[in-house]
Amino acid sequence: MSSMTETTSAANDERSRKLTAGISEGQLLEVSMGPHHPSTHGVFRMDVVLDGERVVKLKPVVGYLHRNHEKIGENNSYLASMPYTDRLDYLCSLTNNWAYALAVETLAGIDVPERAQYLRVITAELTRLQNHSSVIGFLVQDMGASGTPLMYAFREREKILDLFESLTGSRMMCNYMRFGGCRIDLPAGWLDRAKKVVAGFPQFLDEYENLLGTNEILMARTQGIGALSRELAINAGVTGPLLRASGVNYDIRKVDKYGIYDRFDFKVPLGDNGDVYDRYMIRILEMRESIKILDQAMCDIPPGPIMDPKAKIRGFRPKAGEAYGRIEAPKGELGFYLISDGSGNPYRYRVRPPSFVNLTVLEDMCIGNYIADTIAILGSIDIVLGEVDR
Amino acid sequence: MSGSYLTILLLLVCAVGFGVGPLVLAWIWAKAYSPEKPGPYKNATYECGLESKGVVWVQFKAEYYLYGIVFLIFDVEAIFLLPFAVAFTGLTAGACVAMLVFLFLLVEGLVWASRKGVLLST
Amino acid sequence: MTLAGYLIVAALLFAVGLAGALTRRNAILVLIGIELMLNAANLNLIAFWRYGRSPEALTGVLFVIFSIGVAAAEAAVGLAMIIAIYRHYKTTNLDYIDSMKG
Amino acid sequence: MTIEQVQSEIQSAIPGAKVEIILNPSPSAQHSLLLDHEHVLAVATYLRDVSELRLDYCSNVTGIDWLPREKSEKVKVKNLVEGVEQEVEEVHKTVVPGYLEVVYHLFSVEKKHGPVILRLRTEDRAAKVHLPSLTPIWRAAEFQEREIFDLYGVIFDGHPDLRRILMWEGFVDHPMRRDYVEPDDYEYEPTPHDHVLQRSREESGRH
Amino acid sequence: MLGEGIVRGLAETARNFLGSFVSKERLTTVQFPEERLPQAEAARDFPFLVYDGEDWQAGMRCVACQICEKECPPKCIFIEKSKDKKPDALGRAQFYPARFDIDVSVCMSCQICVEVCPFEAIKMDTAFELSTDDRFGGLLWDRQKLALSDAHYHAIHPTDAAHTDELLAAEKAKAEARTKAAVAKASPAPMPQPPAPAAANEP
Amino acid sequence: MIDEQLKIELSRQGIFTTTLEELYNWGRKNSVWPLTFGLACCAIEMIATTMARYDLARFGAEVFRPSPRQADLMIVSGTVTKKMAPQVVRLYNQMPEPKYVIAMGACAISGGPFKQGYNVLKGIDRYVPVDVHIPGCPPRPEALIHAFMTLQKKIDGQHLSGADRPRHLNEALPSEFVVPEYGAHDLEPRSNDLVWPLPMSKAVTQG
Amino acid sequence: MTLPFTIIAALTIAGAVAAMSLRNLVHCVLALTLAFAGLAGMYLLLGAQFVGFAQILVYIGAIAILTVFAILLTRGTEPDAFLDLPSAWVSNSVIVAAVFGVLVWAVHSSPLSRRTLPPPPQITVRQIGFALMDRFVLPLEVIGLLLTAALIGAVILAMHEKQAAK
Amino acid sequence: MTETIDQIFVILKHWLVGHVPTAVEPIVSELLSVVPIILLFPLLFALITVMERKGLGRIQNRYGPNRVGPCGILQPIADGIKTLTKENIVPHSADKVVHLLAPLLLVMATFLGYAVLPVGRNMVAANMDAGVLFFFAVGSMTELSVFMAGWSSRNKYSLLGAMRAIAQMISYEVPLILSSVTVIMAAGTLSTVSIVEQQSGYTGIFPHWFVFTPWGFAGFVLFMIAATAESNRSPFDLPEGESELIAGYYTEYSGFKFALFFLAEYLGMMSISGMAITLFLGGWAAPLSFLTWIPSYLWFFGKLFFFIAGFIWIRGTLPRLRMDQLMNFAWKFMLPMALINLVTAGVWRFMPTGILRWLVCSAMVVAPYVLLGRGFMLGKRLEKRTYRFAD
Ligand code: SF4
Ligand code: SF4
Ligand code: SF4
Repeated sequence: MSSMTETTSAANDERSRKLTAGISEGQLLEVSMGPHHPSTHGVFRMDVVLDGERVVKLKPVVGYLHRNHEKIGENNSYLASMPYTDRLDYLCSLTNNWAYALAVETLAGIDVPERAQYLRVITAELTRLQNHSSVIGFLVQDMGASGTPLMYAFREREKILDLFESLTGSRMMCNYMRFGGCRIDLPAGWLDRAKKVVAGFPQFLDEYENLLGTNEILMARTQGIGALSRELAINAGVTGPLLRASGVNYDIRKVDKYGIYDRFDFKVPLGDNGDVYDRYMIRILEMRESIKILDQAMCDIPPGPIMDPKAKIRGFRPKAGEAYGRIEAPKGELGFYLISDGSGNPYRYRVRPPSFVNLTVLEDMCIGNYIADTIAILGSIDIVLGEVDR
Repeated sequence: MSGSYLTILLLLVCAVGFGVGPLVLAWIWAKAYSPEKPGPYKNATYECGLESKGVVWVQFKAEYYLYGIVFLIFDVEAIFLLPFAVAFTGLTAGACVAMLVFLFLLVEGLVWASRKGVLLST
Repeated sequence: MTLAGYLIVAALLFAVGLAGALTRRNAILVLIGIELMLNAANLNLIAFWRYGRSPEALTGVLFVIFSIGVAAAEAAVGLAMIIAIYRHYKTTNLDYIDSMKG
Repeated sequence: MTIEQVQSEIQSAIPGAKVEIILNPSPSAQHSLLLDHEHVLAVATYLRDVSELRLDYCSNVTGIDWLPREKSEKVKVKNLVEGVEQEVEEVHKTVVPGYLEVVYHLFSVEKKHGPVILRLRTEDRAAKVHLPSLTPIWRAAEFQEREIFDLYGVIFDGHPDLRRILMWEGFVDHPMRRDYVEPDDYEYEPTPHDHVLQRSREESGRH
Repeated sequence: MLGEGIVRGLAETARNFLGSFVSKERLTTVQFPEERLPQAEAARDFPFLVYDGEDWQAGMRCVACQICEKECPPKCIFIEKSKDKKPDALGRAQFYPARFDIDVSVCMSCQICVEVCPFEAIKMDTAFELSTDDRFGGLLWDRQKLALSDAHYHAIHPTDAAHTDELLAAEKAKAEARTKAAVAKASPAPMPQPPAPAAANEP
Repeated sequence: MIDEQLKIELSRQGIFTTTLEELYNWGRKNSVWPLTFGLACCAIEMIATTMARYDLARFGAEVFRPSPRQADLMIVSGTVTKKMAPQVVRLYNQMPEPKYVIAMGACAISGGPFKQGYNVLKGIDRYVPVDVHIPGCPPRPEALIHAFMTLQKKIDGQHLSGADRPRHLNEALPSEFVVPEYGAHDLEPRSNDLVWPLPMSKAVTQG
Repeated sequence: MTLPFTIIAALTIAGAVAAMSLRNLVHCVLALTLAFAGLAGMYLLLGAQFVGFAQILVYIGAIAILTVFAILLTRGTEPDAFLDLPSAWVSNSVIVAAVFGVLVWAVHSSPLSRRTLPPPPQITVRQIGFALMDRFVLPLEVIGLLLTAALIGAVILAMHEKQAAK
Repeated sequence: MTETIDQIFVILKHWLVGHVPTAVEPIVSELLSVVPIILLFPLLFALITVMERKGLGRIQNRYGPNRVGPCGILQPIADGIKTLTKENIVPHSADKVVHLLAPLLLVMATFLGYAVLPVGRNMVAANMDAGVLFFFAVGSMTELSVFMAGWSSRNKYSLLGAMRAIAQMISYEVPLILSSVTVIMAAGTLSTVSIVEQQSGYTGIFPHWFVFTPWGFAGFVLFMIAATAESNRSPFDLPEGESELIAGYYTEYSGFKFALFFLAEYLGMMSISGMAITLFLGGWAAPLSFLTWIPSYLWFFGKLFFFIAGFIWIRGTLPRLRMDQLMNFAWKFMLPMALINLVTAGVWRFMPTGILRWLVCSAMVVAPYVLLGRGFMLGKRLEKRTYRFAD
């Protein structure tokens, strides 16, 4: 069928061939961008073939941060993997925690108390805020702004990290959730501080939109660049803001209604063009929606226990079986697939990383564009190598 | 008039001196204290931490060359334009029209090139 | 300094340019040689203007300005031609081009 | 749609396709379908485009290494009857050789449901590790199948670009296999673990 | 109109530039070595061993049960159980770690050791100025370096410490009650059982 | 030899050398330009260190240079995998002397939490000399600043001449190290003996 | 006036010779710019300031750059062989020597060449401008036409076939 | 008195020259006008780097360097010492001679431009009849040195960077020259000194700066945009765009050679700002007639300071353009605007003074701007978008 050929990577090779047709070998410049490159977000590498400034071929090379997360997970107990999940997508440790906890809870049939659910929502949405703000900061940084947007983004991020630290003890590696709840309850005054931070966030978003939203350079650099079609996006398993920027209404918070997301009133922003600008704007709009969720969650949070009394910390041995649990992480669908053989360690511990799968379409989006666009496109995919390579 | 050439000459010498001086100083420092230690890894070409592969001497994209041509033509145009501009205050309207025609000719060439789509990709 | 000095320099330049244009086989270098010869002519023009009867007439200067213009046009077209030829024959060596043609 | 319905639907749509239900005894109750190699492409295309399910989105692709074992875990893959683990163990399934398994988690973006889980198995763990690639059906599998090839050594026929992805070219092992022994080097770290310390003492005695 | 967005951006940066001279909001730098932010109470960096009283050896709460060693995800704790026993805070004779090392160059500050320790013996410290040029001497902490007083614990995590004290007091009360009961039963007082760790389900 | 003479001359003028040394060290320590080089989670904290809240720029160190040719300091911030190690070493080699290395975070020092992984290098100091280690996972931005000041102190204590002069002033000591190559199972060589003598004896005697 | 002249003349000739004899084409162009700069210096010595600067602007700023582009475009950086036929060498040398001889002879025999420097004329750019827009208007337009033609011609020539097809 | 202060350096120079033997008098005299340039502007460069780092810091809500010396003022000295003592690495495969010559040529070319900048009344190193042309001629030499740097390094990024740099510089050189032609048309001279003098008069208290005419203002804006591109400053810093090309054409430069590139970039920025001041902002002339008592050189440097601050401000705000956009902008926007502006300047001269002239000329500048700008945005379909929301 026609859509099939269109979406395989063989089609990319075909496109490359077309672009290079009639160009002698010597005219093409092979450059490898990365693994040490200022804007590949870590140790990512793109083997690029250039015709002048235009990319005619691009092969992503990953694995420079392959830290054997899954192997370690299979050698460790269920609990011991929790802190490792922090280090998957190291910008969003709390959503990683949640996804893992969700998978284990599905596997073992553990319930989560009400208050813990709220805590999870609050921390996860804060994580989303902090991730999206830094991502758009990085994106604009990659497009050559000398740090200012990133600095503003990190200024806000620090405020959220402060909240994380006073709740979980660590700025980045929160290790907060447990099977059946959360590790600790909110410290005194935390909610008020969080409310203040969240209340101040729209102001930052406005500032950001003033700074860049209508900036002609930014628009010229992003609009119409790296457009991803709806069909390809779905077929390639793209998830998260990337998918929604291509106009697909698929948000796992809405689809699976995991946790207590069905209680909140929020909307899913959708783009029509699927280009870098849409991804940028979708993230900003998602932050605004997250703020709505946070406002509701922080008002409604009930008192109560934060751990399921049945849940065990030590010596946790779920029944044999398997489970796939997934959540809408800031970068897309983050899933954990666990197989238990009844022992204390999972038999198979698998992470379904959103940024890894989202990378599949990098080549499709980049071929034929300029080298500078690849940087913007890569930035707009929002990859974190800890998750890509695991 | 030759005075200003002397200045320029002196400036040239000083400027070169300004560049060379520190380099010599750095060289002396390296000799005296901090020996240069070249090596096969260190002096290899940098390429994102990988070994550089493929040819560097690629034949370059013709696009830039086209810009080069247009630039050359307009540079020459500037050479004609400048005397005109200097004399402008004393010129008649006819001379100005002549210059306009001259400009128009060139602009037409440019417009043609850009129409052709070779010069400016959109 | 007499006019002869300038003229001899110009003659030398011309000779060097000619020698280059004749001996080098790379089309670009041949073009450079021609460019040098043109410049030698320019130098002559300026020198004659300066040592001439009526420098105020500016004829020499204007001639040189025009000559620069012409040289620019020549360079642009010449180099473009070389590139076009290169595209076709994958070389800029005139010998090869010669032999290929005929 | 229950898993049985999916099974029967596939079987009626694609004659000859062998679809086996693998039950999942855990509370998650995510059961899966084991497919045969010949018909898997047809089944996958059917699931994606034709069936009621419209499973247009392949989320997760992963490999599993099942060592040749005689332990009771076999139950959920071998036994079709729930909750009779003990009996199986008694049957002494030692003859069952190990195999590599690839699992696909499918969802539908259009209909917003899922997961439907497909499984494919290789014949053994050494030579016959070929499986048909589903990348032509779901592009999402491209990198994940490469990863499985890299880490487990499953060879996907029909994959457009089957190279190692995480480890370097020239690496020969498949480190996620359960019998992989990694090069012994962190042992010499100055971490004070007992056996490490023992090794260290020996080492330093020698030096 | 072309340039509008650029001008708006420029205005925004100008606002921040000028604001940095008047408002703390727009000059968020904390000049670290001199100024410090107050550390969050929950902050954690590396574990330490709590001891009661003055003498770190005598007051060490750890009984070398080695649960933390086993649960530590990156396996960076190393414990050698003592051959003999010493009385703990409750006066019961307990083993103690003859050797308790943490390789902080491996520790991932995950706090799992703290969570699993049934004896409230290991807690998280907040010190972070630990950079050193000594790889082996500086980053392999032995029990002496790890031992910090209960007072220190109270100083850095007051709420937590109070909570811990409550737990310990309850424990102690229970133990005393048990002893009393034992005395009341007038049976020959055996060695008091160590309190059953919370993780009784541990294999 | 000109430099020999020069050195004798200089040693005669002791004061001159001292001031020169002070000036040299002062200049070096206040202008440490790091290489734009992030590996993993720690890199985020490194970035945070340069951001408004912590502002590494106060020390004149915000000039992150993307090219190793212009950098003085390599902050190894994150997990060095075996796949990445050759690149790291190559980058280090390509930096001009004097160059410094800060191993930021558990991973860079020893492999940290991922030390059990088959693809994780157990500490970058196996291949390149490290000046300052910061434990932590990740170390707080303040800790990085502290490490930075530790490095400054270290620079301040270095002497221009004499036997204890630092490596980059000593002709006999190398300034580039072997770049490991990808082997079939592991990197080859597994460590660089020039900077990584077996540390066992030390660890053992310590206990 | 003699010393600067000698130096500049030497530089110019050296640059020209280097430009014609170096193997690496890029080096040739760099040497050529030296020759151009020397020529500009001579124009200045001769009091033609405007021409001198125009020489720099056009020759060094544009023509040299264009040549370099052309070299990179044609991968001409590989060392270039001289003509290898000895007979051609001989004939070429004879031609060059003859031309040079004739020129020098002409210079020597002409009484003009012994003329010494007249007092410097006070020419300004303004005068050039007036002259240009007055007596030389027609050549100006012709040059304009020529340049336009060159622009179009060069663009057509340098255009890639693929681009042309567009 | 004010006259004396204004001319203090000139007097000082004459006084000094009077004390040397007549034989060397011209040399010394010229030296005295050259050496200050060589010393002063590098010093300014040092100051500007601190200013830039601190200014950027403030824009970004932080302090910037403030520990080395009082308020971090000694930071550039430390950097200087560091770069001076840093090892010099030349890649094996590099063309060593050209590699060395490139930064030297670059620094030389940027310094030469200062010869014609009048930094104060009677304070110009060389007053030449073709001063402006000289400035552009030397400016065009930088392209060659950039090429030399990129080509000789044998590094892909360097070569790409150099290509970009040259393409960018040649593209913007045309509007740069064309936009200054308007001033030359009005002033009727190429001599920088005369251009400034023409602007030093006042109507009432307002100065006769060319920027205060429609064509002058447009020319000024165009000139500054082109100047930003010529000096490779953000948002036109593609040649060294570190997010794409590492460090562009100087990727392979280390030690002081690298510092020379840095120096040249800032020197270029200052000299081209100085030219903008000279052409459009009345050079050393005071902005209001009653401020003439302040020495002229202070005015010049004051204006220079504002230009530099502007550069920093822009750098702190804008992302970078893409190569093709940059070229398109130069040829499709800048060049037409500059040409139209040229015509406007002509019309200005041939129209009688009065409000009508103002209106017509303003319209002649603004209308094309709006049209071209709109065409630009529409052609690329750039717009602020609205988004759908799903429940
Ligand atoms: S904090 Fe975590 S890593 Fe560190 S010692 Fe405790 S359990 Fe181990
Ligand atoms: S768990 Fe607690 S008591 Fe047991 S060894 Fe660890 S620190 Fe000591
Ligand atoms: S030390 Fe911790 S935070 Fe740093 S890279 Fe390693 S795992 Fe990530």
